[in-house]
Parts: sequence; structure tokens; C-alpha cells
Amino acid sequence: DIPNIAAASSLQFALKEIQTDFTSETGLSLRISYGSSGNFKRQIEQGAPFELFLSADEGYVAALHQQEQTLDAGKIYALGRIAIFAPQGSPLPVDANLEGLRGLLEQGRLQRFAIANPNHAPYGKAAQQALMTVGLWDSIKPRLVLGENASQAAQFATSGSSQGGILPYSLALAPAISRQGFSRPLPAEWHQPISHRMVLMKRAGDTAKRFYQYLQTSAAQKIFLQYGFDSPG
Amino acid sequence: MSEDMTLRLSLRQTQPIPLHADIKCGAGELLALVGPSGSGKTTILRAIAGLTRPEQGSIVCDDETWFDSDNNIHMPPQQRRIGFMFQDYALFPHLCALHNITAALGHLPAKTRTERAQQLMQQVHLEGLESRYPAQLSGGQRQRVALARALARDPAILLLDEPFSAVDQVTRRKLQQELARLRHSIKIPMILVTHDLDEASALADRIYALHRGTTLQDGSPSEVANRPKSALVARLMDHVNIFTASVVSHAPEKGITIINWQGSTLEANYNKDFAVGEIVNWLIPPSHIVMHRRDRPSRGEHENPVEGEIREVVSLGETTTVTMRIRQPEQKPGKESVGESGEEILSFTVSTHTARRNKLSELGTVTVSLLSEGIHLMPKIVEDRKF
Amino acid sequence: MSEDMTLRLSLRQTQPIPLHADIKCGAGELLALVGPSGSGKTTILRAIAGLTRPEQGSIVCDDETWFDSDNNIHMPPQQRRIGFMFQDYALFPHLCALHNITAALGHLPAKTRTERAQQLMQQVHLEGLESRYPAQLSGGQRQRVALARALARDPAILLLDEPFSAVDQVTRRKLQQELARLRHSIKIPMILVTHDLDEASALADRIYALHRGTTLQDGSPSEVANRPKSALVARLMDHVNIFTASVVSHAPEKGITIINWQGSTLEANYNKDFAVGEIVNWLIPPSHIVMHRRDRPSRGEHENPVEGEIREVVSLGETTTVTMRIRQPEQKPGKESVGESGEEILSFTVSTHTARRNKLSELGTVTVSLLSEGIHLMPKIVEDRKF
Amino acid sequence: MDTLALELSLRLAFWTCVVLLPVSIFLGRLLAWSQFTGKGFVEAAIALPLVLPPTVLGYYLLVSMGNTSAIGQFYADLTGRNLVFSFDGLLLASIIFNLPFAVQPMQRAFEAIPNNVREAAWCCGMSRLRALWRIELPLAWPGLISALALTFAHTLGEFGVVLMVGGNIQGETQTIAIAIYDRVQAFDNPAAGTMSALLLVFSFVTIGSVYMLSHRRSHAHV
Amino acid sequence: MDTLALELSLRLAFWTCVVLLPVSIFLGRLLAWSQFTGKGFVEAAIALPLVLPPTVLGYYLLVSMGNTSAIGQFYADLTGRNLVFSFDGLLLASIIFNLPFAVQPMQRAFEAIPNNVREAAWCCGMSRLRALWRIELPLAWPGLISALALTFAHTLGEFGVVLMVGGNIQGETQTIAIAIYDRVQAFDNPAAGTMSALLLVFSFVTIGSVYMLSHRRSHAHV
Ligand SMILES: Nc1ncnc2c1ncn2[C@@H]1O[C@H](COP(=O)(O)OP(=O)(O)OP(=O)(O)O)[C@@H](O)[C@H]1O
Ligand SMILES: Nc1ncnc2c1ncn2[C@@H]1O[C@H](COP(=O)(O)OP(=O)(O)OP(=O)(O)O)[C@@H](O)[C@H]1O
Ligand SMILES: [Mg+2]
Ligand SMILES: [Mg+2]
Repeated sequence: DIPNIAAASSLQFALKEIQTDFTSETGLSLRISYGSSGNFKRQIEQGAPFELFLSADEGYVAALHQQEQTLDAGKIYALGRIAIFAPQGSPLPVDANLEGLRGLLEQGRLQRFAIANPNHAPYGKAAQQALMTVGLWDSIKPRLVLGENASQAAQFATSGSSQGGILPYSLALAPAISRQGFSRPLPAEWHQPISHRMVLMKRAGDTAKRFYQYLQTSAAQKIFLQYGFDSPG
Repeated sequence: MSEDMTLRLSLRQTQPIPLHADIKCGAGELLALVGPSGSGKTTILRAIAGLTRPEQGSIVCDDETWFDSDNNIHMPPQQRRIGFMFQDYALFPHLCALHNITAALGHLPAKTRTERAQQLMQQVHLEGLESRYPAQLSGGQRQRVALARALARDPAILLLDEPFSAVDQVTRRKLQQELARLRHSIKIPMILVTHDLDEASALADRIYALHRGTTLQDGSPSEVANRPKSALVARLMDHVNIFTASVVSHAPEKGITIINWQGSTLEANYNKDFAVGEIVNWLIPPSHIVMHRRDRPSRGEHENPVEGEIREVVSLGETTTVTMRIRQPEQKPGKESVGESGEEILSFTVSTHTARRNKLSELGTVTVSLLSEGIHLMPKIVEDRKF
Repeated sequence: MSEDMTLRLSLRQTQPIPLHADIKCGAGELLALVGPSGSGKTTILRAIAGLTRPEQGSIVCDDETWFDSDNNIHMPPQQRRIGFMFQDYALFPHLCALHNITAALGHLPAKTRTERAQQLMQQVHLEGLESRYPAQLSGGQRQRVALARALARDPAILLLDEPFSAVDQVTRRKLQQELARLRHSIKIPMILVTHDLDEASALADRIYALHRGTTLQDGSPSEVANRPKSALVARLMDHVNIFTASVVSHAPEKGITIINWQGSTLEANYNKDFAVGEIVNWLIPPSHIVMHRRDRPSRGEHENPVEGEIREVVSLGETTTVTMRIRQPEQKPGKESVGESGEEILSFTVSTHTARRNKLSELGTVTVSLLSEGIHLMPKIVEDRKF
Repeated sequence: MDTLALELSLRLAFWTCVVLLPVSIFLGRLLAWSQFTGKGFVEAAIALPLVLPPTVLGYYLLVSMGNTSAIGQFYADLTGRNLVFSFDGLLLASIIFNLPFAVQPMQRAFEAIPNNVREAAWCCGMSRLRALWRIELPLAWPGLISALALTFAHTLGEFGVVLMVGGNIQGETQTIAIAIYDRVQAFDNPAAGTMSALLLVFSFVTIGSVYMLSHRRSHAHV
Repeated sequence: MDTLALELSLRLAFWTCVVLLPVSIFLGRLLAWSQFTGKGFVEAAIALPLVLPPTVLGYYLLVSMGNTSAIGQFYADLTGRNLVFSFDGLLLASIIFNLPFAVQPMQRAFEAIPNNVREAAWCCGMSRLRALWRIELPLAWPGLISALALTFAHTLGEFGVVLMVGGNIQGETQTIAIAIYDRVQAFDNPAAGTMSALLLVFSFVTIGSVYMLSHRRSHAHV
């Protein structure tokens, strides 16, 4: 049997590699759907045939656990990081203190700045917290364009129509994006941890359970690290 | 008017189109509906076909009730087995001429339909145009396709709304002959709407004269044409010599009624319906006016001679129409003038060669006899302006 | 046929509708296009209006070139100032009768349009129906709205495609009178398509006989009717007495040409175009056939007496049509039979009262004179089956 | 090119058209030829699926078709399968959100058929079904083609509702639109570009050919 | 209810209709009455915006209208403003993806006008413009209403393209569809439900009224 696995879209680069390794090691196939964690939560509530749910937001997992859809409370498998990104040709200097951003803002030369929608996207929430931490939130707010999710924020940031954005570090590292500009991760303390929690559904079969275990191995964790995630605790 | 009667219709309606019609049409009978434009001819055909639902009345065909307002019966058109030719043809624009006809041949086995349709195309003289679409046909050709389609259905009753109005006279005559032939081969009631009174007379067994939705009179063509019940019908039947007179006396033994017209005494066809002294309308068809020849005496000169001045001589092909103003013997001042304009105009026709030989084109006086058997009396009506 | 000529048209086309037409129409002249259904009358009007672009030719109106294939001129219909009445009316379905007419009154100041439109409604006898939509009008009422609309534009040329085909005879006569009156008040070329030859004769100055897109003959109504150039035109003009004979001799001094018809020798109108011995077609209008009365001699009996058997007597109102089979003096076996069926049928009309008095309804023999001035010779044509 | 996804999309588009054809013919005729008060609001109701954002509509459909819903239960009882996250569920959703594109052109096309042509069909003795088949449908042909082309194109491209109701499961509910969307989200621009271009070319050729054929068909009688 | 977003959506829908009206009348007439080879493919091309998933279409529009693109540069030179992330950009995108809904019904409506009625208009001496105004447009009225209703509804509901090109800026490019979507994504179901219900009711009343009025108008001559 090939299990259906729901995974947050921010995981896709890392998870591809892990999936390949897993399959070559065990000979077992997986079918992974990428999408918004919130949508997956909703769909699971309606009986979606997923056996394993890799969420980018642990709140959804907790909610599902409460509804007794899951086997257990799940496990945190990675922590998300965010990064500032500026496309090539942008006047925005990229630095870990966001001084460049502050300067550009003060000069009034920042036209558009992209983040994911903080109302529902975990990376958007983190970006907001980071901007608040450095006291830029109120001044940058009118300049923001909000992506439906992290990927869309990245699309805004790379399109050249905005001067930059705050993206998941994992995306900023992806070749397709890193090629188009410069990025620097922001300190993890600037925002609450973006805890990625996974959980097995009640219907989970052996393959899903083995993959669940595999994700906790050091081999998998190493790959997460390479792709810009921090390891949990 | 008995058992073999096949269509029997009685309609009453006030809105939107007033109707007060009673029509009977037997099997094998061809009935012509005539009436001025807008008098409701099409509306009646549509009611028979089931395309409009009249307010009140009944339509019975062959003992089958198609419509009965009292019992709330209204059979849909599909079940009425009518052959209906629309005044505006209503051809199917996406089907070629042949398929327009096969569309109405659903009752035949599929194999034989094309053959039958081709036969109908021939009957309406459209061989060779089978594959043309309606948009590629001339007006008259379309009309003939519509006619063929109406004939195709093997109908229980045939309704033709001005079937020949758009074709030339030669073709028209051929089609009229086809219709006359058809009448003898299939014994169903046929109703023909036409504006052509000659056509109605030539083809129909009976004429219904219609005015504002009301059937004013019905009868054989000659009856309706020569003995209209009222001046209204007379006008419909294209009578021009309609006058007003008063009844002087009756002479039943001689078959005449004497009337006084503008001071002249005329012998009319005997008609006991009118009392002595009553004011009546009367008419005379041009065919009952005999011109006195100038060169020699002619028959019938003793009958109602009337003298007048020639006003106009118009030759239209073989017939010449002469309009004359009647010379009144004396104008009694005290007496009420019964004529509308005070000046009475009489029209009659002679053959063109007679006109030519009598040199009628010169203005002058002429004397005519009004043959008494042609003088027909009708109740006096109040002039109806809206004609 | 000179300077004051206002419309001059010459069209040549092979596809899709063959055309070979040359037409001239002067200011104030009313021209009737007649021809069988499908002969291209509508097509010619459409070409004049600019709605179809013929392959070749030119249309010049009032020194303005509307169409010229050589110089690639094709003026759009909007600029041609035509009043065009469509055969199928083509009313604007979303406008009431009045607005259908005001739609063509763009040349008037907005204020006066309604008044003028109302006037036109009256002219076509449709008072009171101003606010009806086309779907709420009867066929004849629609036709009259279309007529009024065509008249509305204050056109430089008026094109009427069967304008009276859907109205009753009484209304038709009134409308014809309107048209005749109009002709004298506005001096523009008018072209009328009609299937009604009487109408054409009564209204038109000139008739163009059309067959398969070709103008076969033009001339005054009586010329075309009585002296058709060919049997084809004769047939178009509704001639029934068309026969074949051979020329025997000419007698120019007496104004006659002697022909041999089925063994009988007939005196015809003199016509030097045909050589002695030539096979010709000839016709005689029913109006030039005089029946010999049974009770007393009649004028003209010396002229071409022909005896025959009565085949049919049909009375249509005031006229009675008599069909007789000619009794042939001798049937020479060796000689080629020039008649189609070998049996020659002659039709003539008498007034119904003459027929009645002569008791023509009884079958029997009858003798008629064929008045030589009515016998018209034409070149022999090969029978055209597709009529 | 993700052939599995394309095939699924085509299957979905095909079945949507197949189901919507009779539905829209029925509704289109009804709306074209019957007059009743409030008809305008029935027409408006048909257009309502367009008003909500597709994902939101999808969410509401998901909830109302889900396993705990009456519809979902009924369907499960009937077939033993789930309605959501299955092809059947996709199809149902697709039918609902394509309804306006199918019904509107059909209604207009039926309205354009002259009354007397329909009457002539009845007077030729054709049953209602035969009149529909031989007269009304051929005359409404351009509207029918429009309806199908719009529905077809829109089904190929729609992904909000489909994503929500279907759940993006490869080979089962992942349509070509979702696959392209995934590629774009994954910044796999070359793949996204190729798939988009192929989809565009394919649709262009398909829809264009349908139009061309339908023109040829209706040319004759214009 | 987010009145700012609703107002923006209405503004967008209004201007989309205003711009698309003449465009679709022009294109619809052209396609209805001219015959040329490959016409079917022009019609297909107009339907193509439907084929791509809205977000993907939006992405390509974003790229091709962006500040670094030729169109974006041209626009910036002309107006001094950016095309993307602005109302103008939204409008342009909205026009493009609504084209099929506007043109198709118009084309069908024009096709349904009998040839001889148009000819009669010319023969009445009407200029092409006057004939358009007094004859063709009134006769194409039902198609026009369909086109506007579909465009209006679809603009209200569309969010993929709008989000991509507009960037979800409150008061500037956040339409009601995006606002509802945001509420749904934020699991704020009560707010989402209220907004959806209000939007539906509003659209229902608006579109329904338009249809009712247009019926009254066309009743008279049927
Ligand atoms: N929908 C309608 N509403 C109101 N009046 C109508 C409607 N349809 C027709 N009429 C009127 O009803 C009358 C009868 O129409 P009908 O078509 O039966 O006349 P008709 O005798 O066939 O005339 P014609 O010889 O001109 O065809 C006409 O005066 C017409 O104006
Ligand atoms: N689109 C077309 N393609 C081919 N032939 C056509 C087309 N339109 C008309 N015709 C043919 O051209 C001929 C002339 O048509 P037209 O309408 O001019 O005839 P008409 O003289 O007006 O006839 P009617 O008296 O019946 O109205 C007809 O035989 C008709 O069948
Ligand atoms: Mg009528
Ligand atoms: Mg014609």
C-alpha cells in the first residue's frame, strides 16, 4: 500500500530528498501532497484519506488530536527559520539586523515588501513578530504585500516588483530562489518558534508509521538542517 | 351540416384579439376565410392548430374534441394532425428544402420519406432546389416549401394561410390546380385564408366572411358574393356599387320588389324581409349592368334603365372598367337625401374590345340597364368608418 | 431615355444567382419588375440598395455612381438614399410600429418625427396601431408598416418588393391609389416588384419582364402584354393562347400576314420580321376572341372564324372563362404536327351574363372569331421546361 | 508533463460536460420559454457559485459533502464510498461551479429561436423530444458550443474548489491545474512553464477545432 | 463585514464591466459577422485565460506586468505609478480573465440578430453607429445582460489572479473575495460565514434585479 501523506508546502524541498532516501532504503513508496497546513487540517476533519500529516503549525495537530482523529499528540520534527531576501537589482541591503531595511524605509525608498499573510500563515506570523521585535512593523505595514502562503510571498519577492521580503529560510536556500537574490537568516529569538509537528492518523498503515519513524532519524534530521530548518530541542 | 361534418368550431374571446366565430367544415370541403387585413383569420387558424388557446368555445374534429373551454380540454398541436401552412412560412432555417419536408413525414417509414418529399417538391414545382437552405430561396420558393410541408403530414385537416400570395400568376394557377386535385383525392376539411376573392370563388365550396374576429356570413362563393347579408360583407366581397334606397312596394308574383333610389324607381330582386317604406342598402354587381350600345338596341333595355355621364374609363388587360355618374331625374329639395355624398357613382365592366368598338374612351353620356335579378337588398347599416 | 434619366443599371453575374439585367428608370417613373418566382427580382432590388454586390456592372442614380465594378466603387446602403421595402418586411422586432417608422426619419428634426410617422401610419391605414410591436400585428398590418417605413426616408429612389401581397383587395386598392398619388407628388424613380399583372398594368409606366435574372423585354404595360417579344414573355404575361404556325404570305397593304395554323389559314397582324415558310409562335389575348352568338350574327364574323367544342366553362364572378378544343379542318398525316399535344386548346372570356344568356354552360360547339389585330407573331422558341 | 494529472483533468472536464449538457439544456429551455415571477432571481441564483472565492466555495462544499454531512452519508450509504476526496466529489463540485457557464449561453440560444419555428415543429407532428432533437438543439447549436467550450476550459483551469474538495491526491484528485500550481509553488518554473504551454496549446487546438467544426456546420444556413 | 474590501470589489467589478462592455461589443460583433479562416481559433484564444489555474495565470501576469517588464516600465513611464500591486493592475488582470465571459454571450447575441433586420437598419439610412445603438444593441440586450452578470459575479468571486497581481493590500487591492478567503484561512468561520452570506445575498439581489429589469424590457416584443 502507498500511503497518502499531507505535508506543508514549505517542506517540499527537504522532504523530496528524504523521500528519495527513504524509498531507496526501504523500497517503500509514498504519495505526498503538498499544501497549506490549514487546508489539510480542514480536509482531515472531513475524512481526507491521509495517514500522516506533516504540519507547519503545531496548533492544527493539537486540534486534530483533540478531535481524536490522530493516534497520539505527534512529534515536533523541525523548527522553521525565517530570512530576509532581496532580489538582484534591489536597493535593499541584506543583513541579519535588518538595518538595511530600516534605512531604506526611512529614506522612503521601499515601495513593496513581501511576507506571508500573518493572519494564517505560520511564517507570516513569524515575520510579523520579527519586524515587531526590531520596531519596524508599524512603519512597514503600508508597504506590505501579503502572500497567501510562504511560496506566494517568495513569488512576490522574486518578481522584482517588490524590493524584498521575509521568507522561510528553507525557501530562500532553494536554488530556484537563491539564484535570484540574496538572503540572510534572521535570529530565531525574534519570533516564537515555528514548530513543525507531525502526527499519524488513526488509519495509518505500516509504511506511514515507518516513514514517521524515519523522519526522526538523524539522517533525516541532517537533511532538514541542510534545508534551513533547525532541529527540535 | 350533419353527421359527416368533420370540423366544428365555435370560439368566443374578448382579449387580446376579439373573436366571435362559428365555423363548420365537412370532409372534402374547401372553405375560404376572407376578411380585411387584421380581421382574425390567422388567429382562427392558430386556434384550430392549438397554437393559441381561446378564452371560450370548442373545436371538434372528426368526433375528437381538440378544445373545449368548459371541460378544460386543450389538446397540444402535436396531437391534432393538422397540416398548417404559416403565413410567414416558418421554415426550419437549418434544414434544406427537402429536409424541411421530411421533417413533417414522421408518420412514414424512414426509407420512404425522401421519395415522398421529392414527390411533394415536384408537386409545388421546386424540382432541383431540394438541397437549398431557406436563406438561399426566393420568397415564392420559400412559400412553396411551406406549402409542401403542410401537405406532407397526411393531415386530418389542412389549414393554409395565404398559400399563394408570393408566387407569380402562372405558378399560382398551377398550384391552385394541384390543390383542387388534392381536394378530390384526400377527403379532409380544408381551410384556406386568402385575400384573392377570385381565388376563393374558384377554389372554395364555401366562403366565410370575417370582420373583426366575427363570422359575418357564410355560404357558397356566389351566394356570399351576390347576396351578401350586409353592406359590410358586400364591401368585403369587393362590391363597389352599394347604395341606399327606400322600399316602395313588393310584387311577389313578378319576383320583384320596387325601390326608390334618388328619385328613380328600380325593380329589384324580390325580398320580403323589408317593409314598405324601410330604408335599405342595395347593391348591383358590375356583371349585372348592361351597357346600351350606341349603334343598335340591346337586350334588356326595358330593365331599370339609368342614364349618366362617363367619369372614367380604365382598361386593365381584357376588361375595361367604366365609372359613370348617375343623372338624377329630379332633385326634390324637401326630401332627405339618402345617398352619402349626394352624388351616386356606378361602376361596371365591359370587355375591352366592346369598349374599344363603342369608343367608350370619349367622355359623354351612357345608358345602362340594371338587371333586376342582380339588385340585392340588404339591411341599412350605420357606416363603419374603421374598415 | 435621355438626360432626365435618374436610375440606370446594368448588371452581369453568373454566381450564385445569374443576372443579365439592364434597367432604366426616370424620375417620376414607376417601373414594374415582373417575372416568375425565383427569377431574380429581389436580387436586383438588393443590388440597387447595395445589400449585395454583383460581380459586374454599374448602378448610377442621379449622376451619382453607386456601383461600378470596373472602378471598384460600391457605395454602402446607408449612403444610397433608398426607400426599400423588404419582401419579408424585416421590421425591427423591438420597436413599436410608430418607432419602426421614426427609425427611418433620421433626416428630420427629432421633434417632427413622431408627427410625420403618424401621418405615414394614416397613409397606410393603420391609425390606432402605433404602439403595437410587430409580433402583435397581423401579416397585412406588418406589411403596411414596412411600406410606411420605406416611404419615410424621403428617398431618392423607391424600391418596393411586393408591397401589397398580404393585404385584402379593398385595402390594396386604397394603397395602390396612395402610391399613384405619391408618384405625382414626389418625382423619383420607383421600382415595384409584383406578381399581380393587373397591378403592374394599372400602376406602372413601364414593365420589365424578367426570367432567370435576364431582362427579356421592357415597354409599356400594354406593349409587353399584347406584343411580347417571345413566347417566354407571353407566358410570363399570363397568355394562355400560344400556338405554333407557319408564315404563308405577307400583305403589307392590308396590314396583315397570313399564317397557317393546323391547316386553318389565319390573318394576323402584319409582321415583316418573319420570312414566308418560317415557323413562328403566335398568340391571341382572350380579349380579341369574339364569340359568335347563337341567336343572331355578330360583328367581325368574317375575321378568322374558328369552330370548336366547348371543354369547360368556369365562371369567376363577373367573367366566365370558356375553354374550347379547336376542330381542325383536316389532319394531314404526312405533315409534321406543330402543336405540342396535337390538340389545340383556346381560352377566352365572356361576361358572365353573356355566358348565362347564351347558355354556355351546356357543352356543345361554339364558333369564335380571332380578331386579326390581336394575333401577334413571335419567333419560335424551344420549349423551356423549367418555368 | 504530468500525464496522470492531465488525464484526470480531461476526464473531469469530459464528465462535467456530459452531465451539464442535459442539465443546462433542460434549465436553459425552461428559463428561455417560461415566464414566471421571480425568474430573474432564479437566473441570479444560478450565477451565485461564481460570486464566492473558489477556495471558499470549495470549503463550503467540502463541509456539506463531507462524511459527516447528510449528502456525504447518503452517498456513502448508496455506494459505500466517500464523496469528498474522490473523483465523484470533484465531478459534483465541478458541475456546481460550472452551472452558470453552461446554463446562460444555452438559455440565450433557446431564446433566440423564433417562436413560429417551434410552433412549426409541433405542427409537423413532431413530439417534444423530436422537436428538441431535430429543431431546437440544432438551432441552439452555437450556444451549446459556447456552453461546452466555456465549461471545458473552466474545468481545466479551476483549482480552488478542486483542491479543497479533492485534496490534491496524485492520480486521484490532482488535476493538471493543481499540478501546475504545485510546480509554480515549488518554484519549478521550467516545469510549470512547459506544462502551462502544453495545456494552452492543447486547449487552443481542442476548443479551436470544436469552434471550426461548429462553424462549418452552421455556415450552410446563414 | 469588511466594507473597504467590498467597496473595492464593487469598484473593480464596475470598472471591469465598463471597460469590457465596449471591448466585448466590438469583438462580439466582429466575430459574429465576419467570416475568416481561423476564426474558430481566435474564439478559442479568447477562452484561453480560463484554462490556466488563476494563481498561475496571475503569476504570469505578475511577471509580465511587473516593474521590470516592458509593460510595467511603459506604464510607469506613462503614469509614474506601478502597475502591479495597484488597482490599475487588478483591473487589467480582471479584464483579461473575464474576456471569455463577456465576449462569448455578446457574440452569440449578435449572431442571433437576423441579417435582414440589420440590412433594414442600413436601408433606413442609419449610420453604423446609429444602427448599433438603436437596433443591434437593443436586440443583443439579453446577451449583453448575460455578459455583464457573468463578468460581475466572476469579478466578485475571483481571487487567484487578483491576489497574485494585487498582493492583498488592505484598502488598495484586498477585494472581498480575498478578505473572505483570509477569514477562512484564519479559521474565523463566523466572520467568513457572515461575509459570504452577505456577499451572496447582495449579489443575488443585484444580479436578480438586473435580470428582472432586462426581462421587463424585452417582454414587450416577444
Ligand atoms: N399579440 C397580440 N396582441 C394584441 N393584438 C394582436 C396580437 N396579435 C395580433 N393582434 C391583432 O389581432 C388582429 C387579428 O390578427 P390576425 O393575424 O388574426 O389577422 P389576419 O386576419 O390574419 O390579418 P392578415 O390578413 O393581415 O394576415 C389584428 O388586428 C392584430 O393587430
Ligand atoms: N444564397 C443563394 N444562393 C444560391 N441561390 C440563391 C441564393 N439566394 C437566392 N437564390 C436563388 O436566386 C434566384 C433569385 O432569387 P430572388 O429572391 O431574386 O427571386 P425573386 O424573383 O425575388 O422571386 P420571388 O418572386 O419568389 O420572391 C432564386 O432562384 C433563388 O433560389
Ligand atoms: Mg394573417
Ligand atoms: Mg423576391
